[in-house]
Amino acid sequence: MLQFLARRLALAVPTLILASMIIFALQQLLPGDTATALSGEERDPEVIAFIRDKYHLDRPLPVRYGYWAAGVLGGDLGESIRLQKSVSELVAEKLPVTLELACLAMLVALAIGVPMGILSAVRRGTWADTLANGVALWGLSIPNFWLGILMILLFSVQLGWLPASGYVPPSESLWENLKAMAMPAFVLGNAISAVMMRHTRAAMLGVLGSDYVRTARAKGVSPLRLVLRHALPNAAIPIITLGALEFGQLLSGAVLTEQIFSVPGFGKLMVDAVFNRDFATVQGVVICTAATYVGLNLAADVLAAAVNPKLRRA
Amino acid sequence: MSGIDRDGAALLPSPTVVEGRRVPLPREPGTLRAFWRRLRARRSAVVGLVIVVGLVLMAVFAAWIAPYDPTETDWGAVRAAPSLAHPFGGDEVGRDVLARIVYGARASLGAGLVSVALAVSLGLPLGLVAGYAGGWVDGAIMRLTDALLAIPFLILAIALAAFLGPSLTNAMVAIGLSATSTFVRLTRAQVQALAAEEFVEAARSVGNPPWRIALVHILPNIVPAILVQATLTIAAAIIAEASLSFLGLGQQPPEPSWGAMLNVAKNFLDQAPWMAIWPGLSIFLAVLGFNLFGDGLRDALDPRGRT
Amino acid sequence: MAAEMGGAPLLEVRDLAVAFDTDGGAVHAVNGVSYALREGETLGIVGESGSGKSVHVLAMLGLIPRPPGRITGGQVLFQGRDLLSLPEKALRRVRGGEIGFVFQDPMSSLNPGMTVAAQIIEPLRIHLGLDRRAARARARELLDLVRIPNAAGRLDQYPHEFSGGQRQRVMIAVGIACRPKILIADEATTALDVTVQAEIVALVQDLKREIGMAIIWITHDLGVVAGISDTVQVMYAGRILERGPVDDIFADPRSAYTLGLLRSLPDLTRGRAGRGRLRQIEGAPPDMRVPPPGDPFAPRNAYATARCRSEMPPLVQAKGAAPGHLVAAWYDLPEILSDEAERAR
Amino acid sequence: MRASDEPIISVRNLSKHYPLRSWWGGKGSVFRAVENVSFDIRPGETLGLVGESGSGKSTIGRAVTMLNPPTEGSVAFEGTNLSMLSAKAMRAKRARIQTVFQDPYAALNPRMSVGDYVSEAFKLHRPDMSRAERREAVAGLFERVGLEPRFAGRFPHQFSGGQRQRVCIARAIALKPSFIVADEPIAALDVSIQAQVVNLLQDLQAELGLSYLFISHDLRMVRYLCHRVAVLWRGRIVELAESDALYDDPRHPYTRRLLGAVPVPVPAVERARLAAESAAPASAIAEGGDLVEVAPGHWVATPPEDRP
Repeated sequence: MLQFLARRLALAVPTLILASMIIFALQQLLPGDTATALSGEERDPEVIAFIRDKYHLDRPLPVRYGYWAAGVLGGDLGESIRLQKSVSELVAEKLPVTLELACLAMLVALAIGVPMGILSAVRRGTWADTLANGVALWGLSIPNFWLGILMILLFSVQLGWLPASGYVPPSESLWENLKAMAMPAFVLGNAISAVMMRHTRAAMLGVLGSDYVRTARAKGVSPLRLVLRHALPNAAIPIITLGALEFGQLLSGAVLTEQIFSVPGFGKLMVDAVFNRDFATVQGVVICTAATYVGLNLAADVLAAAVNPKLRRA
Repeated sequence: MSGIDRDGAALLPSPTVVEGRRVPLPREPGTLRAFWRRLRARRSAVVGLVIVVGLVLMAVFAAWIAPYDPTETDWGAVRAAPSLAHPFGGDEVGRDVLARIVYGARASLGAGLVSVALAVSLGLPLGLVAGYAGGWVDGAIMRLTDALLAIPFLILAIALAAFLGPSLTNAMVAIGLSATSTFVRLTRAQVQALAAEEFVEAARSVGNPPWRIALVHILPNIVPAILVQATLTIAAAIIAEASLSFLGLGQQPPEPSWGAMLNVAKNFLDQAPWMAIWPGLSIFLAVLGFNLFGDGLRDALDPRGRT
Repeated sequence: MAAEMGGAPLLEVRDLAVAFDTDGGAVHAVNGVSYALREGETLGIVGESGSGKSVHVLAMLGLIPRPPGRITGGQVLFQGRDLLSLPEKALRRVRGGEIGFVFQDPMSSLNPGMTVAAQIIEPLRIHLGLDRRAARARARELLDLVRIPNAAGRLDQYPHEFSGGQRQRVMIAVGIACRPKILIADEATTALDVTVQAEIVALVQDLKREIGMAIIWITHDLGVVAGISDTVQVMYAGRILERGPVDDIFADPRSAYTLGLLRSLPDLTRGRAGRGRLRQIEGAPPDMRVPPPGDPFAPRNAYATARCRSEMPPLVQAKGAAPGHLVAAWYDLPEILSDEAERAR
Repeated sequence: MRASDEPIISVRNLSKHYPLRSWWGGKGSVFRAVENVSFDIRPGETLGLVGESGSGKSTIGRAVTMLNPPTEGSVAFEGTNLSMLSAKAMRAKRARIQTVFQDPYAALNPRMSVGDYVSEAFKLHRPDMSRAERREAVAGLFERVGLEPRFAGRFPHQFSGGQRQRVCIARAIALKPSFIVADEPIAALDVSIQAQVVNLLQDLQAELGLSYLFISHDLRMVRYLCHRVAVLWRGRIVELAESDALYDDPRHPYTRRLLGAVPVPVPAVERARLAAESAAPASAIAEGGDLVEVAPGHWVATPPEDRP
């Protein structure tokens, strides 16, 4: 188990380093003089000089990356010229909001996707299976920003039950917070739930068709116990590892969802930064997203290892 | 693997088995006609194919189908409700929504096809090399795709669009690059699975050089999986293009794009909801079509897969 | 079919038929199989893949996936009750309680996520209603019984910590946990090495003596069947072609298929000098989507008559053979063979 | 020594080790799949290689043909040391050394017609042949292995297991090789088909003067088919002899146990054999020891202290 985790960790480090290189290299895509481009709307020569100095633009690329990476490791993600704030501060401010949204959405996805997947696998070929597959197809095909708009149309404009936008920190009022997060979390969780349903269904079908499930049936095990005790724990491993890959989808989707519902999170920060040509912030957000994604995947690996007796004992 | 009788093993344990080894089944990978028959037998796949073909025709013949020029403004039709003259209504500056939907298909399908073509043409060779060569080449390619995968799809696309500047072309490039790692990984996994198969070893045993094994023995066997993944990725790419356009990072006004139409529409939800309904429905249909077709394709190409 | 050799049969299969629906049409895996099993009898069922030997026993206990599997006819009477019309709940009480199973592949037949103890305890709690403690104690005894050294220390281990042969011993412990009336061993030694196979077969023989259960031993290996069976039944293409007391089947086979199988086996004790070609059976087993109209073996049978190709012969007492030696053949094999011998002379 | 006694293939001190990865992915200890194996095969001879799963018998087959080259040791084929050949020269050599694999379901490319599959051998090694010549040659080969030539355009899934193995054999003999490794060629086949394939292999040997390395766990078939037999146990040869000598007078305890475990299809004999068999796991056999010639041509692994 420890060995397994050590190996996973050893793989995560070069991944993050390479990802940071890619993100850093994005700067090179900017047309014209990098410092001028980085300054965004500002044309103040002083600012441009500051940027040139800050990013060591007079030095060769690998050296620049070195300075930048050292800064990132020390928690310095650069300065938002536009907002006159350090990017780390901005991220620290917005990250919790996005994480809350992502966690709630994942809960929604699990709560819908996993039971539906189990049901459709156990009742394969019946109307329940057809229905679950239909729901999953709908979830996969509906763009979540459109779903968000439709929900606002229904629940805010028509019915007036839920706020169309805004965010209330849970410290202020947990109830208002949840009310504000309900629609975004559902919209975001909807697409993931479809994927979770498909993964669950496939994993369960695989396990239900296995020899050891046949052995259990030959022992006279009841259908409920068969599913809960024999099939699900073994299906859990692929569900967890494949589900973890959906964190990326979750973080991608958060950008859109936050935009629609004006949730002041990571995604909103990034999109605003893009329009303000606030490139340091864009880079900072992307690298934090990558780190979050890798971290979440690592956590899922731990969970999967804990479920797997072959690894638990090793 | 000692003389295992396949009776029990083949007929029983899972749905896959019935197609298993012993019972001769019409798995005819060699004949297109058989594939077409299996595809047609799946109603949802046919529905998907009809939607896809319909949309492609609409995009190609947009000029003949659209009742108006998609960028022509008409002050009398500003946020006009659907009527005979404007069946889908008018938008915020009085352009015909139907015309924009018809022309918008070009941006959506174009982005879907071009970005996936880019992703496949980059990912397939890289995956083949990684899977077949192994060693440090494989390691390097895999770490690179890991790194790309660590940056979520849309986030990477947004970042690329930000640094490249917003345009439909850049959005396509961004989506294509973000989708590349999927194809590298899929190809590599398929190649590795096949390389362990006895027929690849048999190919070596008769004296096939490596390039011939990769191209003649492995490639044709992974084409189906790539095709299926490509179809499903087109669906995802259409959503991605719409997302970027929705955020203002894709197709630039006044050129029509479904995502951009939704972006504007969300400001007029209470006054002109139809502005939001039609483009959203179009995206939904296009994505649904490719998803249905892709699922059907998978089932028809590999009967051992899902039912 | 009437019970053979006196005594009410423990299990009676009547005209069982099973089909699988596939894209290419229905595969008729079992086509009217009838036989009886006495208490304490060991029945060896021999056949190759597609013969229906495994499918039919799985089908009678509701263990084939449905769909695509389908029981298309017949009855299976176990102690007077028809298993095929029993509600699922009642059938569950039979499975693992009164009828135990051992499957082919010990690598995949045990749940990788449960300890060995948990898997042995399960049938004890379900069928015998033992409490956790008693069940655990019994599980330990069972591991001893199947000769796993240091049983107490291995109870809480997972299957991947056991070797293939040991796993099959665990499977057997599960199969006999509730002292079943019948133990069905479905290719139980096929995946094992020959030396391990010998141990497992000997173990089952010992357990049979101890528990007194009937055994249905399904295999493609005529050698294994020769040693452990009281009765041998040869299946082909979903039908029984021949059935009878073990010594009689081997000494006086009446089906051309049985004869062909026996003849095609080289002799382990015979030297290489003067050996000719192996006497092979020509052709290949039929496509079960379109089984041949008559005797399914007829297309491969040099002795087949026109009637064999058009009409399935019934399974009846073979002329001049031991009582209970049944064969499904329109031709008379001893007569053909003696003619052959005459001509050769 | 007569020319025909010159071995066609000569394997010396062949070992195959696999590195076991330690937890951080670096090199750790090695798994010794095959250790110090030597044998010769003469022209027209069949050497049987028997052993249980994990004994390393398939590893040897793949090492001898350089499909998975040995870690140590040499393989001399028709006087050439194969381990010294370049990849290109080895590919050319493959015209002379062929393999028939275990699973005819997996050994055929599912998307290549069986005719193309067989004809590939000519494409690779006989660039001088025209398409028509190749087609004709394939038809001849099909006929030779008992398949109808008109089946050449069909795909593997349209054939039964036995027919597929015939296709594999047709390809193996296409280039008139002198040596064929048959790696469990009948293990995946139905009982009623096995004899067909063994007979075919035997006919081809007589006709083409082939040498075989016949890898199998079917001890009955090995005695029937093989001139000499090597018994493999835990990666080493423990006994090697003329097949009659080995079966009638096995010397190594493992060989005895192996032969004693084979069920006999004669009820009275088999019952007696079973009665003597113990249900408990068998006791350990001492490992190691070099091969010692205990009778002419009969080699047995003997630990130094047991040697006479």
